[in-house]
Amino acid sequence: MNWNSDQIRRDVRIWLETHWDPNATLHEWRNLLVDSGWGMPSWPKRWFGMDLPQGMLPVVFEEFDRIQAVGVARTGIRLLAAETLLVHGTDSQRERFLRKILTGEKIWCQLFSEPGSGSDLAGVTTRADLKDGVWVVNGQKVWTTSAHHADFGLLLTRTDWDVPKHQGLTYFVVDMKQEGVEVHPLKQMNGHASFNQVFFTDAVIPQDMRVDELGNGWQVAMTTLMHERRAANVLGGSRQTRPNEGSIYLEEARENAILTEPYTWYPQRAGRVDLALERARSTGTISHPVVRQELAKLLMMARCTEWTAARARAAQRQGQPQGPEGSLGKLANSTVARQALKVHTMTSGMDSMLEGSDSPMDGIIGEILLSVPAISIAGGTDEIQKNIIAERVLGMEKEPRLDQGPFRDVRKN
Amino acid sequence: MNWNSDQIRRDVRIWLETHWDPNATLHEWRNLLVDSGWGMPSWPKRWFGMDLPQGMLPVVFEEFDRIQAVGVARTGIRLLAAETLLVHGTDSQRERFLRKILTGEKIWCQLFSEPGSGSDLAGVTTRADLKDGVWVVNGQKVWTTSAHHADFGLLLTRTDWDVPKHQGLTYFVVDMKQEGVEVHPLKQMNGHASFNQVFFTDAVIPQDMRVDELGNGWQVAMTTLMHERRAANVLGGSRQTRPNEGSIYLEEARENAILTEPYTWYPQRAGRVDLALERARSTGTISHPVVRQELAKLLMMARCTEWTAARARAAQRQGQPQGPEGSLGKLANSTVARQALKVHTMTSGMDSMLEGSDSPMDGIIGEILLSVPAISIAGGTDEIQKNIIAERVLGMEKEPRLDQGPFRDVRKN
Amino acid sequence: MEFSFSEEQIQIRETVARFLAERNSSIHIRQLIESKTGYDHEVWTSLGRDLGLGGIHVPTEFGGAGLSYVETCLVLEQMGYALYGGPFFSSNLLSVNALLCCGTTQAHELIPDIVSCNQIATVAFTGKRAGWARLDAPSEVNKGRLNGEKSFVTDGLTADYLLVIANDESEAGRGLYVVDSNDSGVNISSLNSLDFTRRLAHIEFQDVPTTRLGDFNFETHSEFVNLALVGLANEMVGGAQRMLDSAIEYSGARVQFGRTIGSLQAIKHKCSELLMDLELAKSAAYRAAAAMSEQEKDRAGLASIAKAMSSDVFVKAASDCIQIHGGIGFTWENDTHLWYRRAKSSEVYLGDASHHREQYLQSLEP
Amino acid sequence: MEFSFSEEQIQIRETVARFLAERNSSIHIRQLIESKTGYDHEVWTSLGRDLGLGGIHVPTEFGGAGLSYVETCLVLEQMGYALYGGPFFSSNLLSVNALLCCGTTQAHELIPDIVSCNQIATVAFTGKRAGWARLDAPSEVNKGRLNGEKSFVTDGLTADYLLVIANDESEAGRGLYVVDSNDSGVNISSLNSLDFTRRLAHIEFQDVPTTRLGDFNFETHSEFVNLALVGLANEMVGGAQRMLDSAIEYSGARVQFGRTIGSLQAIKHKCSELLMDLELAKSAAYRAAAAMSEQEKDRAGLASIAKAMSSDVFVKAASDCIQIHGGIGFTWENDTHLWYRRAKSSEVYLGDASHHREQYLQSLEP
Repeated sequence: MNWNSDQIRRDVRIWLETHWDPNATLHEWRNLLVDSGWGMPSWPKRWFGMDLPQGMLPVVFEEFDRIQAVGVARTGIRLLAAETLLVHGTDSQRERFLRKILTGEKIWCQLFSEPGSGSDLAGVTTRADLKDGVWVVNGQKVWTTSAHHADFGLLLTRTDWDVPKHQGLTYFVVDMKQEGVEVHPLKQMNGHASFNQVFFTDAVIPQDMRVDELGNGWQVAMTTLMHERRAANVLGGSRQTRPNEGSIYLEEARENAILTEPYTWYPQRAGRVDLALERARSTGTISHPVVRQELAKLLMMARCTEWTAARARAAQRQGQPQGPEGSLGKLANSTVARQALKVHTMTSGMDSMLEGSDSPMDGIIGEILLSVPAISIAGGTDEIQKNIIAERVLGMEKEPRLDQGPFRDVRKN
Repeated sequence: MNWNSDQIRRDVRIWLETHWDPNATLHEWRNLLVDSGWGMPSWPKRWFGMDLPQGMLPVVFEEFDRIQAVGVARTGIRLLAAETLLVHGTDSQRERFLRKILTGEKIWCQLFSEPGSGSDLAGVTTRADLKDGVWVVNGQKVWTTSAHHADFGLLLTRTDWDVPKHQGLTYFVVDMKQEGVEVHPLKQMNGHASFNQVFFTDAVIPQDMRVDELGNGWQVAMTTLMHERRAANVLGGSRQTRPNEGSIYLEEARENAILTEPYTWYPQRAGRVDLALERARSTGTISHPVVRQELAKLLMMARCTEWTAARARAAQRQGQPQGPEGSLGKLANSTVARQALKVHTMTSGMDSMLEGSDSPMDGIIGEILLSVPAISIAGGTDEIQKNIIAERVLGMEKEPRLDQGPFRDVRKN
Repeated sequence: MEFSFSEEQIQIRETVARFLAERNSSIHIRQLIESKTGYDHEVWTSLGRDLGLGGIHVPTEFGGAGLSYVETCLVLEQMGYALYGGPFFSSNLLSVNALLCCGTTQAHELIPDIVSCNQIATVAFTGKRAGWARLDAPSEVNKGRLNGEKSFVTDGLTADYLLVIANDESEAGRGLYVVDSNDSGVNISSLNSLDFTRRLAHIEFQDVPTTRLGDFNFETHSEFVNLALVGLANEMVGGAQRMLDSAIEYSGARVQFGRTIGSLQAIKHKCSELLMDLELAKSAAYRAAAAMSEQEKDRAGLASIAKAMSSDVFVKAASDCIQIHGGIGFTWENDTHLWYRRAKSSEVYLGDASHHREQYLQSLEP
Repeated sequence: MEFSFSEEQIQIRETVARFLAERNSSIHIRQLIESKTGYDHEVWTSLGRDLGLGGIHVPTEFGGAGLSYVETCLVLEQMGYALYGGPFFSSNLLSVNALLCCGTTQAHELIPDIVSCNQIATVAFTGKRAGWARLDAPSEVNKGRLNGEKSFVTDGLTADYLLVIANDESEAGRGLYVVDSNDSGVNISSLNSLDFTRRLAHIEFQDVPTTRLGDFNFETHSEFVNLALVGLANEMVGGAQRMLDSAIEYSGARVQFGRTIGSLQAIKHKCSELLMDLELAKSAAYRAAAAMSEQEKDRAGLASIAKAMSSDVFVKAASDCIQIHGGIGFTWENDTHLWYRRAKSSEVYLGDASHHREQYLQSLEP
């Protein structure tokens, strides 16, 4: 069928004008929204959506922003969970989880990485064994965000050790509020504790919480990660600051605060290019030609990186699928951040011997020095990105694989 | 037995005083020298030597230098040939070749590398087949220095295709002055033609010109290369300029001229660090802080590289064997040369758009720009050096090999 | 601005690419290197006439195609890819830009013959040695007579006439002057250029009769230089792309130790890093092209970004390409050095990366 | 000079290495980080007394071991390797150097107590913020009273007394002054230092009674700074070596995709390049140590080489070590960041690499 954006704009506007109330409770409003289908218009009608094509979403969001209407809950990884269940879940799983994901009543976390399998995600060794009709889980996950808040987790486990590693994995929804699940904070070198380690000791999962077929875990995980990449490229949405008239905004702010707290240092991790020129001016180091060179390199790289991202987005708008080019951007961001680290060190001079309150800009500089090293590791190391670029973008020959055959026999940590 | 350096100094001095004649012909003198054993004192008595330990050689050379006496012929790869034959040759081969190597009457070349086997030397495919009692050679060699002057060549061939690649090689001495051997110059991007391509078409080698056993070619080649590395680290010897009284010096100069000609651009290949500071001064670019930074980086790196080499030599003097550390020095030289290229480009500005007579310093600058790219390739690429350092110095795990099993079945170009 | 090219633009690019692949192969380039003029007149004229590129960004009133500088830069990118060496850069780009910039009344007489490739012009604006940027390149006009010298003049030997930026000692000040190359007072000597495909000349003027075409004040001059920088930058990213393609192709074919060298991480990561640098430089070159055609306020800074990024990436790409080829990459027979020579030459032409990094920072000063 | 160490020197190095491996393990370091003083008094005193390092390069007449600065630097290299954080650097190195440099008549009273680790001294010579090199750090003496401030004073909080480089407004000029840390006019505030193992203080002096120990003119000051730079450089290459060792060890144990990550060229080549940089920096550090002990004419330049090379390599080594460890390398529990903090801090202490590159070039001027 053919979509008419004006029609859609009219419809959503009318609906909002009749229903939006900044003083409703978040719970009331979001349930209303979810039932209306305007919360997730691109989703199927049957599951709180309107079957709208992605291309029409901007129209809807514009209308929401116009009157500052609050949308469905988006923070954390809840939407990755929802999208994954939409593709791979059973109807009863969708019945049970989707609404409360969108209303924000339930918090989710992702349990993929393990101490022993970082770059090599398919090497997970957390095991799930079927005993007396339930799945019993043992093992350890790491780099989990908000696990201590989470009600449910997306869990990747190994259920078969006698097949090649990608084939022996199964994907579950696990109830985080149970005895067998222990959550410990994981502190980083910059002093923040944005992640958790999660220990499973005979944790229990009912059979109907298995997502997709036995041994299909890798495919399901790929769906989750694809949406994660996509989300990383979009962002925005509920980012803009809102006026504070209306109790619902306070509720929403509280909700966001909890789940965005772990990310406060991410801008520092990216090098804070935005501060570089001003720092050079305020420290007077802008008069040093050598500092000027490094600063110019940084600013040029940063602008070129933005333009390159814009080119990629434009290409997608023209219908080209978002492919491994994402790795190029990630690699560029690492390079920019490292150069920013260099420049901030130069402009701060001996002040970069300090951190916390004594460090310039109320500690921001110190936090940059201690956070940038993460950018070339988190979400796939630079080395992994370079492999992806070489093999998938440039089409260079793959490395010989040494991890084939039954997983049981593959060399491990 | 115990050696007395004063005794040796006396002996060689007496012998030189009685025999040295700057107006003898090079041929007369060198034959005298060879018979005396003072030409190659560390060689066995039976083969023109005196069985002196390496440690005593400086004493002898000092005496030669003192009265400016000409030594045995050292240019080119002749001595590698001699050392190889001393270890692996037959007596009749030594009889036939050693003397005329030392007297300089015969010129030698090394025929190892091939278009298809550069880094992977053991992958040579030039074949030698035994037909009617002689070895018939077909194939192509490359990067051969002085092949067009050479009387004989050290030839690495494949004689067995059904064993692993290192085991199917055999080493020969080949007569270069025969029909089946065609020599073409190989021109480099800097305009010089310092090397040759050598084509073998049914070239013939008598059986008694095989060096060491059938299938032992790799070990023999290693001996040659070991001496090549050692020579590269020593050099000097016949390098110093001599006064021109005495006809023998002219003869020697002519001899050297022929074989050192291909190497005139090697200093430019190394980046001519010696010119950098003076160029910055004469062009006035030394007043640019950015040029000063790059220049300082260069000079620092260069000095540190020298000191590091000195540390390695000192370690050897203390009895530690010269090992793969050579690769560190080679890698450092590449880094220095690349930085020198950068600095010379900066200091020359738009003048680096020129070469030949219009290029600064009578073309030296242009030749640097066009020669430096060779330093990270010739004699083993930087990538190969890094592998050697990682695996042999740092003891990191070797890469999985994909070239095992019968050479016939190994993937090739 | 939209960060993508239109159907039409992509078509122009592909037409030029196909044309040059066929008519400017490396075999052909090597023949031209040995030739007297150094370029193929037919190829140039059919680029200019048949493909209609002779005045691609020239207003139709002067016989041009009336397209923007974006299309021009797309064409230059392909010329860089193919290492095209004809007078397009000197005549159809630099000369046209100079004439359009100074807005001479004689545009109608001069531009059409350039557009139609009936005449070759070039601009003599760079002085001797490093200090290229000197506006005071010592060329002075007095009572219609030109004295002085210019250097690094592209195609100076093949041009029918010269457009000289010189200073009139009278209050007229700096202007653009036209000079007949064949005048007895014009002494043109060829320079031994590193880049075989872009010949340079040193030119001395002794009391040469000349006509002033128009003023060429500081603003005009920087606009002219910025156009040149951005054109050059796009040409350079094209050259860098060729080097990357060549490295990938060779590393996929070259087998050592029983595997293609392209399957080794050392080579893979070198190529991945190069692709990243190249994409960044391309973005800068495209962005600057748009800025020039839109006359954006900060175009000078964007031109410097484009030149700095492309200078670094082209040299890196050419050097890496040699390295990845190994020994063969250092030989004369291998084509890589032809691009390496262009890369090293373009790196410093009109200022190297460090110069333009400084320029860029100055452009940010309030 | 001979580019190798004697049996005795190698033995000293190994003794210190063994001692620190045992007494300064990272578990111990982490305990000290939480402690009040930040160092283990026993470890320090037995370094100074039992191992006799308290005055390793101090003339025997002052109770020292009378060895050269080369041995001192070998010790510092091992302290860097082990990330030793006691007062050795401030007291047994900087303070001893300051006292020896200015050749005070009170050397006999002061030095022996430092050598025997009965007293902790430190030198307050750096000013606030970037401009560390300022000889005019604003500390002035007038009629035996000190006013002003110093910053980035190592171990400023634990020192028993301070050696302050200050200027006497009378013609006496710049000199070395001794100040009692406990004087009411001395206001010492702890700085929140990035490097947990080297605590820094900011110190303000208000009308503090002080004694002038001796002159500290330009030559004296640069000799003192050069000694500090060279000591620091040797400490830094030690730290870099530890980072390389740690990276190699981890990459040999860590298995991904069925192979150790150390078998991947990406990791191998990173480590090979690091080893090369490290060997070059070590050569510079050793060479400079010899130059200082031999009072060679160009030692200032050599000190700058040592600091520039070691600054770059230590930061690179620590960063690469984090990268090679992957996610775990960014955690608090992993020890790498302890060295990374030292690396970043030492990188800029007494001038960063670019500063010393400029210094070196100036030292070459005729």
